[in-house]
Amino acid sequence: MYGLGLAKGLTITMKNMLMPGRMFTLHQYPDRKIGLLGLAKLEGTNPITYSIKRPLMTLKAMVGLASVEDRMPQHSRFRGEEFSWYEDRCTGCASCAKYCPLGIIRIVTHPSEKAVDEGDKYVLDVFDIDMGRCMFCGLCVEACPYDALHMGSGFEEGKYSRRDLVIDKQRLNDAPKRPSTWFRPQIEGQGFDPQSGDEVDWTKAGRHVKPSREDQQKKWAKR
Amino acid sequence: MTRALQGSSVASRINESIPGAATDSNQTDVWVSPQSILEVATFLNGDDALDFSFLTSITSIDYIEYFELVYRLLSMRNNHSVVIKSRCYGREDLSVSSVTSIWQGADFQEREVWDLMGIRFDGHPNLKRILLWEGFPGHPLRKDYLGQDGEMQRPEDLDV
Amino acid sequence: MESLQAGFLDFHSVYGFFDFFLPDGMDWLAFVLAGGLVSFIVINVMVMGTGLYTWFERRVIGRMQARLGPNRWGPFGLLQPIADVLKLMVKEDTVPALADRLVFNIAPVILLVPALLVIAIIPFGDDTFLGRLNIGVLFIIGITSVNTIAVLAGGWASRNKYAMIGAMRGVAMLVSYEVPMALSITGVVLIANSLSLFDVVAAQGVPFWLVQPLGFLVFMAAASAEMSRTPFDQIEAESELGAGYHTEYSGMKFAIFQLAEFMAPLVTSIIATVLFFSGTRGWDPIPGQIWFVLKVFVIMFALLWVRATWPRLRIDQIMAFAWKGLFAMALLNIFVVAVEVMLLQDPNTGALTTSDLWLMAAINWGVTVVTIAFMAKVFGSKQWERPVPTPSPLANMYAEAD
Amino acid sequence: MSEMKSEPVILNLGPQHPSTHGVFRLRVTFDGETVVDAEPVMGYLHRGSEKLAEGRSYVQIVTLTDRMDYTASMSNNLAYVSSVEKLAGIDVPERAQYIRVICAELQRIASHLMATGFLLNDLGALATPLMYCFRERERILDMFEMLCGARITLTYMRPGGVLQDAPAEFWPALNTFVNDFPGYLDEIESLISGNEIVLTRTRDVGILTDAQAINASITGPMLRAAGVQWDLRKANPYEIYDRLDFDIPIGALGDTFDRYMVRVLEMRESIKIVEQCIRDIPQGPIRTGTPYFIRPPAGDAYASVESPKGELGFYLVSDGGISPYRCHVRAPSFINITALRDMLVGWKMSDLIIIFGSIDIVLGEVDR
Repeated sequence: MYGLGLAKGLTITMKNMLMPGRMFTLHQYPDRKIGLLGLAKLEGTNPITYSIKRPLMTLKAMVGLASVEDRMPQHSRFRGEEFSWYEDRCTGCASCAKYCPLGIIRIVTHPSEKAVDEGDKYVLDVFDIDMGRCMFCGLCVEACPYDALHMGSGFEEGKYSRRDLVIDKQRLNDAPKRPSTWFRPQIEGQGFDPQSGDEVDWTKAGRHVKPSREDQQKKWAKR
Repeated sequence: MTRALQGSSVASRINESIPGAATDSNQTDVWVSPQSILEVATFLNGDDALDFSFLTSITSIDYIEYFELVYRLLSMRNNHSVVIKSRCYGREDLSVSSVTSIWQGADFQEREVWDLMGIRFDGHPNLKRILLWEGFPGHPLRKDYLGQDGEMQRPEDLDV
Repeated sequence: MESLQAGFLDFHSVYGFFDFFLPDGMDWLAFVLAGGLVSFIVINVMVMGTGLYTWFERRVIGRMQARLGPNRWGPFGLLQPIADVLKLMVKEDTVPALADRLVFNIAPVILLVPALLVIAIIPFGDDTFLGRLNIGVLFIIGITSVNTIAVLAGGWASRNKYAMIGAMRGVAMLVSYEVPMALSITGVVLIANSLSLFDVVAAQGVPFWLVQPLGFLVFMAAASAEMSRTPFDQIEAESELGAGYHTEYSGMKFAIFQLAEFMAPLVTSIIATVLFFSGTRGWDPIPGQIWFVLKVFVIMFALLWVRATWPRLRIDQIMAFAWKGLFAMALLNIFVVAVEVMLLQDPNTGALTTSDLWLMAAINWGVTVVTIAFMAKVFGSKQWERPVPTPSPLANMYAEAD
Repeated sequence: MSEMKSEPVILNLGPQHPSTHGVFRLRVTFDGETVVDAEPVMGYLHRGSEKLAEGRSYVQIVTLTDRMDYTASMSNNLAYVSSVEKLAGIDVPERAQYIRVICAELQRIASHLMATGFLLNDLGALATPLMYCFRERERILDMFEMLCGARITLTYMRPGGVLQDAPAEFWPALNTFVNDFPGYLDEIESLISGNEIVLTRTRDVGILTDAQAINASITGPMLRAAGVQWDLRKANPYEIYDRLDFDIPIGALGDTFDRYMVRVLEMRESIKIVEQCIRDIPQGPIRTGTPYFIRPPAGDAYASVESPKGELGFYLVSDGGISPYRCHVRAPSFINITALRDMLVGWKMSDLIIIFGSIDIVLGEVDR
């Protein structure tokens, strides 16, 4: 019957208006407006108990002004900004720079004079990553043979100047060490969540076990 | 499974109809002379057994001493395919005949080849640059094309 | 003062109030003051109402689209319209270099004024803002046609092809839909036996949408075309023309266009309430104004529900629908109603009793169903069944090597 | 009214226009509302991907393919890596093939959802169907995020397999999606498919016949809507498609409604494919050990897949080095607009928008 399709469409939109809890397309960020029911649920009580306990918050929730902080839900493999880089583990091999499709990683090293036998063959002078042109493909992380470089998990690193987007060695060192578990199954295996977990120490973040002095001597010194 | 026809058998079929058109062949590809492309295309499209009614793609490769045009043809009715290649020697004023009159699908692809590789197609109804603008210097996909001189600017050099 | 107690503030009582304080011979001043105050109230009420309506529409459509809608400013995002207006006010007001400046500047005003003027004569209570106008229906039909000029002026003055196309579509469409709209209102006038909106409300012992459903449907279709909302929003057609006739407008002038555009559903709902939903009539003890607002609300909701759901028709289909569909239906409605009124009305007073109206309602519902079924048959004559897809003989993807 | 003489108007639709799906320009000559002539102008998003590929290693090019058809990165990755595998003779483990097929089919659903939503937006439906489509697409993107940490530009596949195995939480999410999605699709369809306004607008509009479609090298849902049953997944099966059971839906008339309907039906078939893959997927490695810098032997290889837009093929020529000597992309969006002018002439302006929308092009792929 002509016109039935139109009516059917109207019922669909009405259904979505009346039962909106299914799934919203959008996520409120950085804070989420919340009603009384949601607040009570968050506290783990029923709304009545909650309203007796916290009348002011209840009032705010009733007029639609209450909000709670909320993060974008993201998977631990999320490839984000602020690389997690462990200087202790980096040998300055520049694999990352070589593998980067855009060539935005710049590494300058000089041979180390001391402690060659401990593995400190090269000292990093410069380690710049130009985040302004980075496309987060993660090939540098994939290339790193010593698991020194990890993708980060941040996503709100806006800057006012393009120059500020060039991350140097100091900033890489200071950045929070919350590595994404992308291409790092050993971190993923620990059940680490970059969003809520603690910072990961370099000793905890690697498959590469640092060889002992004896091992190294066995391997290299007698050659 | 799409069957890639034997290059040699297709070449002999072509040569039966248009003597001397197919110059060379291997397992999958047939080389034809650039002058005879339109005739070969007409034959391949019209032949009942071959029935190459579908032109998958046209592209070209710059081998420095010659350009190679690659026509990838498909018969949807018989589900077989063949690759026709053609070598154009020289670097300036290259031109081959357009196959737009046989396959409409060649229209944009020939324009793309002209735009990026600089091979003219005679008889094309609207041979203009397609991806770049009119007046763009050179044809970028050629191996001797040098882009804008100078290195890419790094942000620290920029005066932001 | 009495009329204020009776329900509403109208021009005469305001005038009386000023006249009481001013000395004799200053009538003109009282007149000016009263006029100024009444228009001030009307404009502000309507602008605030429109602001709230935009919030409501965006929230509801957001819900329907599994979005949230505006929710940041103020409780439940109620201050969002104010934020929007502030943003538009501080935007640069640009005029295209080749534009006809006078026409360009005046077009938004021409669009806004009719909507406000209509409000002046709507019976919100026992009286209107402007007093009892005995040709209210005629006034409405006349004044709402003015927006055609505004659309053409805005589109033509912009010197923009998109705006021009939008304006041309707009003129063709608005002029066409005036006809079924006026014809559908004629049915109301026939039953009410008066052009006064008060008499129309008073005559609605049974709401007229029940008495003449065909006329009501035609009116709603024509009205949604008049205010260019889906499925008839060819004037703007944002996926085709960008913004249609107001493509080149920015800043406050754009805001006025938007205001007029969003005021249109409000005004239409109010007119529909008066003409078809028995205005302020309702059941005691709830006052009439509340009933009025409720009815307006329901019609508004229906309009935006449709807007959220249906796509748009093509311009030639819209024109065909107006002239082949709505025009015929409106004429049929007038014919049926006229015959019924002639047979049923009291020959002396011309009044119809409630039982007469119920009888008419029964007949007209039958007529409506039959007509719509017939129309569907005619318009849906291209049967919706499609041929069964058969694979083309030109391809055989299962072909194997021979 | 043929007696009426009116002056034709030339209108530039685009490059900035709400319905050109990117930066595409159509120089249209209108006679009143009727299209007299139309000339597509493109290249606003030309980044020279083919030239860039000549200076990059085979793995690095994967990041370039992401950015061609950015609504269907997985399919692009798949097409490219199959081409490299053919060129270098790399085998792919079975589990990787299954994961690839799952990804490609999910991507097909996502891309078709987007095409459907935007087509309805072009019809003027105030974003409601678009929002419903995006709601479902979000879930697919969430699953991609689980797989590889990105949502649009995925860089997930590598020559010789996929980068990483799916995490444990991927499979329940995929199961839920596969179970729920047909219901959601029903909902979207009951909003759109039976709607008389949609039918009036799209039926018999912009007809492309089968012979013309084949002659103009058109592939994908457009070709199938014209009634030509041709799908590379059946005609020239790659990966594990020959083991799977699915149908190739076709249209009857080749009009705009058929192009919409074919996409909807294809989404249902994709769900069937994903279900079979979940059932059959074996354990095992997901990537053969390929060096980072692959050096294929000199020669050429062409591999194509059925991407959501049509036949997406990569033609690679190797000279034995670490980067291809020539990399040509047979971009379906680019070739599918060949017949655009023939489809548009004679229709009204509103039809122009929906015919163009129903072709479903992505400018990243048209301009490369």
